[in-house]
Parts: sequence; C-alpha cells; structure tokens
Amino acid sequence: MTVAQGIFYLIAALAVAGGLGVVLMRSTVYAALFLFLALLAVAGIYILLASEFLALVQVLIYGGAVTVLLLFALMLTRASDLPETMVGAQWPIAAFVSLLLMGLLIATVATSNWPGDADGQITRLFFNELGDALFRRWAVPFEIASLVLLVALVGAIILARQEEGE
Amino acid sequence: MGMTDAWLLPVLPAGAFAVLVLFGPYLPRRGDWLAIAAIFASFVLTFPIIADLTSALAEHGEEFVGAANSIPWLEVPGNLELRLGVHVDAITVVMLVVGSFVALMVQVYSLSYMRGDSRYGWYYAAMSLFAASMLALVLADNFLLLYFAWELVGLCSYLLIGHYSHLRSAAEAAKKAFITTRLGDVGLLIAIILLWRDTGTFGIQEVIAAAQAGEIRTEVLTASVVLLLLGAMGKSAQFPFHVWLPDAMEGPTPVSALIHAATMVVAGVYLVARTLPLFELVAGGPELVLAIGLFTAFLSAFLGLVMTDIKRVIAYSTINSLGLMFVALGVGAPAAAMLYLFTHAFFKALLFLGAGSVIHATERQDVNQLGGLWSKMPLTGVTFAVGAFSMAGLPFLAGFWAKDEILVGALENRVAFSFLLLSLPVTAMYMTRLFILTFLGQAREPEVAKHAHDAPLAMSVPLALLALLTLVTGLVVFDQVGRALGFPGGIGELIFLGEPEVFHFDTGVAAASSELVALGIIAGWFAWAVRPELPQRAAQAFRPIHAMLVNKYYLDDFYQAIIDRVVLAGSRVLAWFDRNVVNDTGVDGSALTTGFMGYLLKFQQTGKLPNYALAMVIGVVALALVAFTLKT
Amino acid sequence: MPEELNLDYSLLTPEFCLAGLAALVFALDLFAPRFRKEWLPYLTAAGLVAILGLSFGWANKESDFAGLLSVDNYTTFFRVFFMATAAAVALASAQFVPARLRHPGEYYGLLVLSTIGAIYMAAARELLTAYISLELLSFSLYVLVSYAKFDPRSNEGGMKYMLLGAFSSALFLYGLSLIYGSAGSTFYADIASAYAGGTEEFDLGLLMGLVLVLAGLGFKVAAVPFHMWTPDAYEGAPLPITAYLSATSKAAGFALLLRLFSSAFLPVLDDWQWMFAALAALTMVLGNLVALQQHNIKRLLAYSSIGQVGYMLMAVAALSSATASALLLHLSGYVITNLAAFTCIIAWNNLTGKEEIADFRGMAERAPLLAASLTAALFSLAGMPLFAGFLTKFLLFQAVAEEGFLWLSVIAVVMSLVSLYYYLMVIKELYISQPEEPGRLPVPALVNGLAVALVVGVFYVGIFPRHLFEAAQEATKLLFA
Amino acid sequence: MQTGYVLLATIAVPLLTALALTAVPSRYPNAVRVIAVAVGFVLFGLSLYAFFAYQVADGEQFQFQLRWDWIENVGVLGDHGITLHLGIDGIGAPMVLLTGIVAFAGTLISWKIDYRNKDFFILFMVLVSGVFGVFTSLDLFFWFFFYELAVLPMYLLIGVWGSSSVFPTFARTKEYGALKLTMYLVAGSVLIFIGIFAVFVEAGIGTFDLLALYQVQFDEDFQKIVFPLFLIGCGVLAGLWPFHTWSPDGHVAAPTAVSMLHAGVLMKLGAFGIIRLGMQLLPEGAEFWMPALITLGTVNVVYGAISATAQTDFKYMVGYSSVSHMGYVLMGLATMNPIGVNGAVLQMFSHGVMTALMFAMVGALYDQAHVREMSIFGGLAQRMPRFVAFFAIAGLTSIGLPGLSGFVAEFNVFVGVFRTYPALGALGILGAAITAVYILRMLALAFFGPFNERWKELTEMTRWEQAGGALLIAFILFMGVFPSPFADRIAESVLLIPGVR
Amino acid sequence: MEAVAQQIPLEHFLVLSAILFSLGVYGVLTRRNAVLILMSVELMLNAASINMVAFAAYAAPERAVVIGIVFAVFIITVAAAEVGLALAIILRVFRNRGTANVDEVDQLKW
Repeated sequence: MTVAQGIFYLIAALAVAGGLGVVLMRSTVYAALFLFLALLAVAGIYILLASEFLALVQVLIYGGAVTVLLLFALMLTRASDLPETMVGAQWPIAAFVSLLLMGLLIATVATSNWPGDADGQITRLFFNELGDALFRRWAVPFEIASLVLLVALVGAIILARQEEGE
Repeated sequence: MGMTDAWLLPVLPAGAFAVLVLFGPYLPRRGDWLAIAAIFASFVLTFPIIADLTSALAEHGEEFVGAANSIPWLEVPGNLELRLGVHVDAITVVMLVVGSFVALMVQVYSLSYMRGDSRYGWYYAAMSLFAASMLALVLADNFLLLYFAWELVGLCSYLLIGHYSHLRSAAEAAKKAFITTRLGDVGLLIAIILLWRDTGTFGIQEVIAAAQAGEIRTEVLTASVVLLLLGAMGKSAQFPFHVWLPDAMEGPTPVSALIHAATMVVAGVYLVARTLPLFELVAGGPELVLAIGLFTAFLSAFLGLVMTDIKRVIAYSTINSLGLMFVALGVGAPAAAMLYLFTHAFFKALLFLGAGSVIHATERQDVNQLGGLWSKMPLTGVTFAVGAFSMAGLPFLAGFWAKDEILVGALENRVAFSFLLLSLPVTAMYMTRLFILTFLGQAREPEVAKHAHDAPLAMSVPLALLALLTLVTGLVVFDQVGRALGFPGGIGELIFLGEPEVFHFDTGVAAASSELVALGIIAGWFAWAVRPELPQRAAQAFRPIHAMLVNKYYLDDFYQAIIDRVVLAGSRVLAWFDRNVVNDTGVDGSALTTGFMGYLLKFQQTGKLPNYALAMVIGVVALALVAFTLKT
Repeated sequence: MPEELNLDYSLLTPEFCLAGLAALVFALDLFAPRFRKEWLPYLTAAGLVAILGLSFGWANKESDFAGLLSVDNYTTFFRVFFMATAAAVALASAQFVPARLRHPGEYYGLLVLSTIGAIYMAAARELLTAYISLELLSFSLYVLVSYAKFDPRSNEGGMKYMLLGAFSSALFLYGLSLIYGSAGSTFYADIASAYAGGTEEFDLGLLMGLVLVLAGLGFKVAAVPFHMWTPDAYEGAPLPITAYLSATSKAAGFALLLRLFSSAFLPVLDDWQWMFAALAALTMVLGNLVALQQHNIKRLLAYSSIGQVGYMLMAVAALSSATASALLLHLSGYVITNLAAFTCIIAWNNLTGKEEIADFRGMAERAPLLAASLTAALFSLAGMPLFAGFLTKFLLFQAVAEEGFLWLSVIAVVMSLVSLYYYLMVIKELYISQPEEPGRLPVPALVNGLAVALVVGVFYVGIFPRHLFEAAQEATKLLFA
Repeated sequence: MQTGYVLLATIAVPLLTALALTAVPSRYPNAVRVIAVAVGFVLFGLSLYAFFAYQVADGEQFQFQLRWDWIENVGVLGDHGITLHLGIDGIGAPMVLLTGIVAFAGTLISWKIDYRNKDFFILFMVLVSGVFGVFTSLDLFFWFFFYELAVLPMYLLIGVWGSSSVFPTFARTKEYGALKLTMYLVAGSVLIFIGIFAVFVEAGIGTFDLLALYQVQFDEDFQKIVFPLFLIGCGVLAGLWPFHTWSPDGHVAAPTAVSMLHAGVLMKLGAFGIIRLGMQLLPEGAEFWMPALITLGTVNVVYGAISATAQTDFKYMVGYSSVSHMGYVLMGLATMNPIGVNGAVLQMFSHGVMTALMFAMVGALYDQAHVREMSIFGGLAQRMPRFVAFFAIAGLTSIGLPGLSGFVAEFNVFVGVFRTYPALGALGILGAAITAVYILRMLALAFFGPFNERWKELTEMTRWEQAGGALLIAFILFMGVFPSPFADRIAESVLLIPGVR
Repeated sequence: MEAVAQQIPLEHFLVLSAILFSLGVYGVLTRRNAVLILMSVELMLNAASINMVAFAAYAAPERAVVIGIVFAVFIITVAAAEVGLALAIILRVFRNRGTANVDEVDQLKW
C-alpha cells in the first residue's frame, strides 16, 4: 500500500464513518457533527484529486456555512430537545433498498469501462483556467446560479421572517 | 273495366279511408256516405270484372289461368323485386263479390246501428280500410301484397274489435285477436320468404308453377306449407288459434258480422285454397288440413251448446264453419270449400246482424236475459231463423247445399265423414237452442222485451237482403243455375279451371245429413222449448263435461297460464338478468372495480415524506435492475 | 484557452429583460407600496407579454451561446410558451394574491425568475446549464408553493416538495455524473457523438446514469413512482401556483427531457425507450385511477395532471420528430386548458373560499360563464372534440401508435375514458347539483375575460391547430437534425 | 348542381346557432325557441334537399363532396393528412334526412322546455351538428371527431334536463343515467379510436381520408383483428348486446328531445359506423366476423323484445324496444348481402323516425303526468285521442305493419337474413311477433279500457308536439308506401360496399 | 499528486461515492427530522461531486476536463442555497405545526 493509497483509505473511511454517523446517530447534533466530518473528508478527496480550490470551497461553504446553518436549524426547531427515535418505521426496507442501490452502483462502477481512464494521469486544473471557464464559457450557468441564490435569499427571507402578529 | 283494372276495387275504399282520417270531422255526417259510396262502387265494379272474366273463360276455356296486372314497388339488388299487382280469376271473383257485398250491407246496417257512437267517423274509416285491405288480399297476385293486406286486415280487426275502447274487455279482446293471429303470421311470413328463397319470386302463380316443376326442395316446400297453414290457421281461427274469435265479439256487432263471419276469417281458407297445389305436393299436406279442420269443427260444435252470449254462440258456429271449410280443403274439395265460404258469408252475416238487431233493441246479449222476442221483432226473428237453420244445415237453405258438397267430398274418407256426420246434429242443436232462447218462450226480463222492436230501415234492409240470399244462393250448386247466371260449367267448374269439377248432389248423403240435422233440431226443440229444465239436469248430471265446455276446454286458462307463468315470468327473469347481471354486475361492476382499484391505489399517498422518497428509490432500483437484466 | 466561443449575449436579451422585469417588480414592491396592490399583476403580465413579443425576434434563427444554450425555434417556442403561461398565471393571481398572500412583489418576481429557469431548461444544450436552470425553476417553486406562510397545508406541501426536490436533484446529479463519466462530456452533442457508434454491451454506467436522470426528471414532470410530491404540493400550494406547477413546471421538465433525449441520447434509444414506456404506462394508470377517488379539486387536478404526464411520456418513449411535435402540441393544448380550468377555480375560490369538489355545486347558476369555461376546460382535458384535448390527444396517440407503441396508445385511450369519469363528476356539481345559496356571484370582468380568452384558446387549438402544430414541428425539427 | 356546401351547412348551421344563442339574453326564452325551431326547419330543409338532390346512378359513389385541407405534412400526417372531407352516398343520404327530420321534430317538441332553455338548445344544436358531421364525414379523423361531438352534450342534456326515477326494486337517478350513457359511449369510442390508430398505421399513407384508405388492401389477419374494434366500438352505440344497457337507462333519464335524437339518430351512428369503418374499410374482417354479429344481432332482437315485455315503464319499454329493433339493423348488416344490408339501412331510417315519434309521445305524456308507469294510466284514448293515435302509429310501425316504414325495412332484413341464415331469420321474425305482444299490451293497458279518473286533468298534446309528431308520421307513411326513393339510393351504394354480394 | 492516478484506480473513488450516496439515500429514507433528511441529501450531493471531480481528474486532457470541476463548484453553490431555503421552509413548518418531524407532517394525503 502506498502512501497515497493509505491516505485515500483513511479519508474514505472517515467519509464513510461520517456518513454512517449522519444516518445512524441518535442525537441530531452529533449527526450534524458527523456530517461535518464527512464533508471534510470529501474535501480531502478533492485534494487527492488535485482540486485544491474545490477542497477550499468545500471546507468554507459546506463545512462552515452549511453545517452552521444546519446546527442553527436544529436548534431553532428544538430538534435536539427531542432525541429522535433512531430510524423511521420503514428502516428494514430502506436498508434493503439502499444496499441494493449500493450494490448496483458498485456493480456499475466495477463493470464499466470509463473512457477517461486512459493515460493514468490526473489532470490538474489551474485556478486561472477555472476562472476563465467560469466567467467565459460557463458564464450563463454562473449567472443563473446567481439568480438561484437570489431566489433562495428572497425565499428564505420571506418565509422565515416573522410577520406582524406572529 | 276489365280484369286488369281490378286494382281500382281496393283503391276506392282506401281513398275513402284516407279522406275520412284526414278530413272526417269536417265532412257532413262524419263522411259515412263517402265510405258507403266507395264500397258500393267497388261492389258495382265487380260486375264488369265478372263479365270480363266470363268472356275470357269463354274465349280461352281451360287455358285461362287468370289475368294479372302489376307495377314495381320496390327493387333491391340481389333478386328482390317487390311488386304490387292484382290477379283475377274465378276464385278471386267469388271473394270479391262476397267481400264487397257483405261489407256494403254491414256498412248500411251500421248507419243505424252505430248512430250516436262517439267515434262514428272513425268507425267508418276503419271499415273502409278493412274493405280495402280485404279486397286487396283477395286480388293480390303475389305473396307480398297478400301479406301486406293480410296484416292490414288484422289491424282493422284490431281497431274494430277494440272500437269500444273504454271497455277493458274490448281492449283485451282486440289485443288477443291481434297477437294470436300474428303468431300465425310469423309462419306465413317465414313461408313466403322460404318460398322466395327457392324460387326467387313472390308471385303466387309463379311459385305454384315452380313447385309443380319440382324447383323447390322438398323439405323447404314441406316447411313452407306447414308455415303457410299456420298463418291460415291463425287468421281462420283454427284450433289451437281459435281462442281469439269468440272474444272478438267485444267489437260492435256489425263488425263481427263483417270481419268475424263473412270476410276476414275466411282469408285463411282463401289462402289455403289459393295455394292448395302446394299442399298437394307435400306428403300429408291435405291430411293435415283435414285433421285440423275436423278437430276445430268438432270441438267448437259442443261449445255452442253451453254458451249463453248470443254472439259467442254465433262465434263458435263460425269456428265450426271454418273447420268445415278446412275439412273441405283437406279432402281435396276446394270448390266445396269455396261454395261454403260463399254461402256462409251471407247467412253468418245475417245471423250476426240479426243478433245485432236484438242487441240494439234490448241492449242485452246474454240469452238468459232474452226470450220472447218473436212477436216484438218479427222481421228479425224470421231472418234470424233463416240464418240459424241455414247454419244448422236444414235442407234447401244455403248452408245445406254447401255442407252437402263437403260431405260428398269427404265421402271417401270414412273417419272424416263419420265425424262430420256426428257434428251435424250438435250444430243443429245449438242453433236451435239459440233461436229458441232468444226469440221463443217467455221473456225473462219483461221490461227489456217490452221495449224491443224491429230495427229501422237501414238495418232491416240488409237483413232482408241477406236472408233472401241465404234462401237462394245455395242453388248455384246446380249447373243450370250457374249457366243461367252466365258461368259456363257452373260454379264448380269456374273455380278450379285446371280440373273442372262439377258439384255433385248426392241424395244419399243429403238424406243422411238432413235426418241428422232434423234430429238435432228436434232434440234442441225438445230440450229447450218443451222441457227447459232438461239442459240443467243434463248439466248437473255431466258436471265435469259441462264445466269443461263452459270453460272452453280450459284452453284460455291454459294459454293464460302459459303467458303468465312462462312468457311473462320468463321475460321478468330476463329483465332481472339484464338489470342485475348485465348491467349492475357487468357494467356498473366494471366501473366499480376500476373505482375500487383507485381506492386501493390512493393509499400509496400516505402523506409521509419518507414513504415518498422510498417510492422513488424503489423506482430507481427497479428500473436499474430491469435495465441490467435486459443488458445481460 | 484560446477556444473560439460564441459569446453573443444579445441572444439572451429576453432573459435579461425578464430578470430586469423581476428586479423592477421587486423594486416597485419595495418603494411604491401603493402601486403594488393593484397594478403589479398587470405590470408583470404586460411585461411578460412585451418580452414574449420581443422573443419572436429570434424565430427561425439558429444560434447558440458557447454551446450551452441554443437559441433556435425550440427555444423560441418555449420562450413564448412559458412567458404566456406566466402572464396568464399572473393575471389569474390578481385577485387571489391580495386576498390570501403577503408580499406580492416577491410573488410576481419569483414568478418571472422561475420563467427564466424554465426557458433555459428548454434552451440548454449542456447538462450543467440544464441542471442549474432546473434548480432556478425549482427554487422559485419551492418558495411559491410555501407562499401561504400561515397555512399549514402550504407549509407542508412546500416542505415535502422542497425535501423531495432536493433528494431528486441529488439523484439527478449523480446520474449526470455517471453520464459525464461515461460519455466524457456534458454537452449534448458530444454525448451523442460519444455514443454514436453504439455502446458496449455492458455499459452499465450509462444505464445507471440514464435511470438516475430519469428519476430526477421524472420527479420534475411527476412520473410515477417519482410523482408522490405532486398531489400534496398541488393541494398545499396557493391556487395560482398550483396552476403554475401544473403548467410551467411540467412543461419545462418535458422541454428538458425532449431536448436531452433527442439531442444526446438518441443513439442509445434502446437503453431508455422501454423505461419511458413503462413509466408512461404506470403513470397514466395510477394517475387516472387515483384521481377517481379525490374530493379536493386541486388533488383531482394533480392526479389528472399525473395522468396527462403519462400520455406525454409516451411521446418520449416513442421518440421521433412526429411524436415530439405532437408532444409539444399536446403540451400547449394541455397547458392552455389547465390554465383555463384553474382560472375558473381560482375565481370561484376567491368568491367562496372553497376548493372541495362538492363546493362547486350550482356554479352554473351562480357564475354561469365561469362554469361554462370550466366545463369546456374539463371536457378538453377529457379529450372531447371541439376542444384542444381531443385533437392534441388524437395526434399524440396517433403518432405514438405510428412509432410502434400501439399498446401504450391503447392504455392511454382507455385511461382517457377513466378520466372522463372524474371530470364528469365535477361537471355534475357545476350543472346538475343545486347551489347552496341562490344568486349570481360578482365575478370580476377581468376574470371572466381571462377565462373566455383561455377557452377561446382551447377552441383555437382544437379547431385550427394548423399553426400551432406547424410551429411545434418547426421547433422540434432541429432536435433530430 | 350539387355542392358539398349543403352538407357543410348542416354541420355549421347548428354549431353557429349554438354560438349565436350564447349571445341571446336568457330573459327572452321565446326568442330562443323561435330561433331553435327556425334553425330546425332550415336543417330539415337542407337535409331534404340533400336527400332529393342526391342523384341515383350517376356513377359517383360519394356525392356532394367537399374537401378542405385541415392539417397536412405535420407529424405523422402526409400530404392530405386530415381533410375536412364531406360527402354522402346513398347510405348517408337517408341518414342525413333522418337527422333533419328528427332534429326539426325535436326542436318542436322542446318548445315547452322552460328551465334554462337557452342552454338546452345550445347543447342540442351541438349534438345535432355532431350527428350531421358523422353522417357526412369522409375523413376518419373528422368522423371520429363528430362522433365524439355527438356524445359530448349528452351528459349535460340528460343530467340537467332529465328526470330521476324510482322503481319498486331499484332507482335510476338522472345522474346515473347520464353518466352511464356518456361513459359507455365513450368507452365504445375508445375501441374505435384504437381501430383508427391501427388502420392509419397499417395503411401507412399518412392520411385519414376514407376514400384513400378504401383503396388500401389491408392484410387479412390485420382486418380480422381490427374489425372487432370497430364492430364493438360502434356496436355499443348501436345497442349491440351485451353492450346495450346504457340505452334503456339513458332513455329513462333523458329529456324527450334527447331521447328522440338519441334513439332516433345516435344509435344509427353506431350502425353507420359499422358500415363506414367496418365493412367498407375492412371487408375481409367483416366477412370473418359477420357470423358473430348476426348471432349477437339475433340475441338483440329476441332479448330486447322479451325484456321490453317485462317492463312497466314506458321509457324502459321503448328503450328495450330500441335495442330489439337495432338488432334488425345488425342482423341486416351481418348478412353481407345486398338485400339484408339494404334492409338494415332502411331499418335505420325507419326505426329512427318511429322511435323518435314514440319517445316524443312518451315525453308528451310524462310532461303532464310526471309518471311513466303504464299500469296506472288507462283509457287515455278518451282523453287524448290524437296522442293515442300517434302513439299507436308508432307502435304499429314498430310491430312492422305493412304500409308503415317498419315493414319495408324489416321485410328486407328478413329476406336478407333468410338467404344466409334461415334459422336466425325465423328467430328474428319471432322477435317481431313478441314486439306485437309488448306494444299491444302497452296500448291496452295504458290507453284503452276504462278511463282512470286520476288523469282527468290531462289534456291533448300541445300544437308543437302535434306538429312534430305529424312530421314524423308523414315520413313513416312516406317510406311505408313509397320506399323506392330510399331503397334506390341505398341499394346503389350498398352494392359498392366490398364484400356485399 | 499525479502519481495518485497510478496508485488508486478511478473505481476506488467511484465506489466511495457510491457508498456515500447509498448512505445518503438510507438517511433520507429513515431519518425523521427534516433537518437530518437535508443532511443526508448533502451526503448524496457530495457523492455526486466526488464522481464529477474524479471523472474530471481521470479524464484524458483533450476531454472537457474543466466541466467536472465547474460542475462540482455549482453543486456546492446550489447545495448551500438549498440548505438555506430548506431551513426557512422547515422553520415555517415548525412554527406553524410545532414539529419538524416529517412523519408528523402528514396532513396532506390520499
């Protein structure tokens, strides 16, 4: 096992552990913390895949903003006060279906010939290239994304804000 | 005015009908004069036709098979050509004379009889339509027109029997008559179509010719003949279709005289006579006719003995007579049948009109309420007696001669002959009974009898004329009379030209029949005039038999039972089946099933979000599994 | 990266204008509060109609923006389509919003913004653009569905829609990633050329990708079994938004589906055709059967729209230029009809505050014009002649049958029959049942006018479909080029 | 000079009238009535013209042709994809006339409708337009279009203006009747729809034009599979057993004019469809399936007649009688010989007029008495002689009395059936005898006999009803006495149906 | 890091993402708190991102490498917005109903 492999398996294990925590932890706050772990692990994966920028974004936005937001939400909804029963009633069938799905996905991964998998080189994308892409070629999605954010912002404000008489 | 113009005969009264229906209420006297004028014209016009016919006969002799004239009515590709046409030969002429004359008499009679009726105009319209259809029926040169007229005759019968529609019994009787005859008509229609199927024509003469040429398959011919006979039996009230005729007496009496005595009911006889060659081609055909006629005649004779309604007795006598005519046809003596038909028309019409006079005068028709009318209504009494004894077969009246011819015809068939002889005294007996109970003895309801009087002129004249004819028409059996009237070879030779046939007067037979008739009359006299308590004692002594007779052999009850228990019950079962099985189960059921599926399915919408997500994942997994399976 | 890209922003003018309109609406709401009450819907509608007119300027042109967006007849068709729909919904909301909702400015603004998303879903020729446009539309709808803040049903509908929407977009994304991995590109054209030579026998990556993409888009168009949010969101949403969901959201899903599967996945037709066929069959059966048991008009129309989705999915299953144009025609007819129906329902709801089917009793007495319009719309949905539904269904089913999916057409026709039943149940209430209380209701002239205009549209499609059909044909021609 | 504009007018005039009526304020009910009757008269005139201007033996199968392209070269449609192609042959001509007669009579009879009469006539006109359309369309799409259009207004016409009935053992609400009728007929059209798909796809010529499709030689197996779709699909509307139950229930619920049009004309659409789509398009399929049809047709006749005998309600009786009489049509068609088919078409006309008359009369009575139970009437002949006369004429026509139209038609059918299936022909004739049983039973029960004093309030029919009835009777007699104008037109076209020989 | 490619096959990343994805699915199906469902969705989104980035990283240079990364950026953006919006809605539900338990929010059904 090479170092890279070792790192990969470690990160992968962390990610999976985080995932497991999210879906299995009885305490909602712990689950949120496990999510944070998983997100960080994914950032690690991005670094392994030579996308440092992405890893940065992942940590900042996901690990920071999103997780905090989620924790806030958990608190605002006082969900933490009521230790949730671990799983819903449909967990056996859910487990079965999820395992099946996982099996199918792994089978897919295993049996397919991914066309990019040719030269054994990881293609690195530099920041400037990324920026160029984002603002030139992908300008339209970028603009749309800004509209998405606008909508989310407006929506969140409208929905969440307290009205008179509330 | 030749034979080919004979179409005018039915058209005149038909026109009168149309005018009466459309404009009747606006015409003076509701248009009765128009109806009478039309039928009178038809009657008068028969004479030039007879003249034309006799000259044609004289010219062509035996070759002459009749004159035809037809126009196309409807042509359908596939060898279906429907024509309207007339065919005139001797047999037709007899019917024409009888039909138009009796109709004329009856209509004149009705001027007085029906006066004041709320549907006077309609009555004359229907009478005209009847006359038109009857004339068309006898003139028809093809089965289709015959059937056409046949049905119209049935319709008129329905309308006229039900003339007093406010009476439940009249409505029921009309219905019964129509439905019963219609059952027979089913046979007739099928027969017509079957014959067409093998010959490609509806022409009566063509069909007969084809049959004689062997172009019709035997089984088809047999079936057709039986079915034809069915039609004839229905119309001519042969057993077991006879039940409608006595009930038909619910109609106004002149109607009974015209339709249920003189004309319509003999249509069946006419039909069989017309198609007799077909019957003769079928093994057992004539015998079947004979058997039915005999049975009918014999059974109905006894019923006359116990009935108390004056018209009903005459009605059973009509059935009796019709049976006789069938017997004549069955034994191969169509000429005798036609002769009987000819004479019967007059005396039976006479009887009915006489009965009508009685009813008109007394407003009673149960003989138990009558009696002692002889002195009050001498003309009616005399003419009625003439009719009654003619029916009974008293010598030298019309009925005697005709009946004698039938007996002669049946001479070779011992069984038939003996049965016929046996029925004679019975007939005589009940006719005597009827006459005695109505006219002789004490008035059972003096109030009624006191006001009775002879009928007015319009009613008396037809009575007198018909009585006169009853006295003399029988004489046409003698060749001399026929020749004197201008028919070469007498009436018999005239009717069936193919095999000229002269009426035979057999003294032995005549004597025997006369004796039997006399016996019957005397017995009747003894039983009802001399020892009036005798019939009651006999009735008590033979109670089961009497009960059976009074109940008309329970046939009506039997039919009623069949209708109630089988037909109506069956139809109710079917209706139930239709409603509950086909509709509620089949139709509504499938709708409900669909709805229920929806009901079951709607519960997939549990309202719980995880279930929704699960459904999506299951969808994905299922699709993927199938996809993978398909790929590998 | 000296790649030559066509970055002609003028191609996107209508959408910029839309964004400007949205901004204007937001601003007016903020700074001219008196104005907002009465005039916002009309301003919005007028703006939309104006931009709609503008977008005809790109008719019969074929151009693309950096390969991401096509501005061709297909796009133009849907530009017109979505803007017209949004305008109609805005007008239909005119009475409803002041009476039942707060924050009208954001309401109309979001409506306009969502239209941009919808248009780009149709215009996208690249997966990321498609995805992000889809999210724009979805986000707007999440908000709009939850817009009745104090109505627990609206909250619940919104939450279910939102969470399941997020879930489905995760599925969709994962599918996109697999396709990206398998084809090596996200551009439709590249994907098509990657598969042009046929696929290896065991290219499960593509297959799994297709399944997941289907799941994501199936969610959007409400195909069984990804439909579960539909009735709840429809019932929970404010009425005009229910109308909007049934029109734009669905149409946008199909716009995306159609372009994606015709431009990108046509070479691997065999892999996905049966999936659509199966989903179509399931969808129409379930939608129509369950609709039989509904008693709330919104839920009824939700299930009826699921049934309609089944018909439309057939067209994708039997994908050809004929079915595609028939699909567009049907979609147009369906949307016009549905808007007509909802206009009447919204008006009735404004007047009476009711939305159970039984509450519509006697509408013919109380608001005859609305009742007649609603009846026309429902008959059209059921596929009766003279109305749009008959013709569009006929042509759609015919085209599907022509492509060898006669069995699907048969199911569809049978299900149309089933659907007639529940439409008739509504019509029964309108005409046959006696009203609770007598007397005419004061229906605003504008609402009557809108209803009549939409019904005229329904008749127009039903009787003179030639132009629309030709437009649909023109729009789809390039997809199969 | 024949132009198809006459046919177009028969479709467009009622549609435009419906549109125009929407503009008439509903506070002028008399204006609505006058317009409706005037339009009814115009339609009657148009159809009369079309019938008599139709040239027998001019060598054209379809006359009055008019053809407008509607949509073409789009989607699956070829050069003449869907055309508004109108035209009638000798089979269509009497049907157009029938529609004109019944529609006119229907407007007359409906004069007395008070409740929302504007809406009534709007829907009525749509219905009439649809019926004319079916009889004149020579394009499969438009044929089906009008076919559905004719069904469409039914629901409301019955649901709003109909009547609910309660019987001792069950109840039939108008909603039930309306719903069942609509659903059932549309269910039938589903099969037709599928058949049309199949034919279009199989033909592969990208057009719905019937004349073009008639030229296509369809594969025999295909014909055998698709023909039953048309047969049953159209058969539902024709009251084919066992798909007939909508008919009695629907009639019981329907208002008078709708019953008239429905039994009188709409049921003929089904039979017409069997000819136009079934026999003309798929002759070999027709030949293969005809033995089944004749069996079902015979069942129709006998089953309908027996069921009618058990009924105690006027409308149920007439409804089942319609089922029975449509059986003759089906039997006639199934013979596939010129006589039988000719008879079937004649019967379509005859039964149309006759049953319309019968329903008109039932309606005239019901509107006054508000009950339809036969046995509680009695002796009406004394109170309403014309009514009874009219009713009796209808009844006698239904019995098949010579001189009335029913005889001509049924006779042809019987002859045709006997040529091929003698045993079934005999059953059919027996059915006619059963008809006599129930008709006469009804007449005796309700109209004759002692007058039931309960009904002394009843009065004779209104003038409008008399006019409508007289119109219908005129045609019953016309066809009964002079069938040639009908038979000539029909026979010519019947011979052109492939497979008929 | 280029060596990573030789040492760790692409499939490893893909399997990891598959596992994460399935875990997310399981979470969505079984968690009852709306916020936790949202978290599970985030797991799934991350799985998709991993795929995107992995494919991009392993793709041949002439292929459109950039798109995978760009895609992942957008996913993260959208996910953040999504969380924000979803939380607003969940808060709304919580305020009106007093619960964020999705099993209890089932007024709309059938």
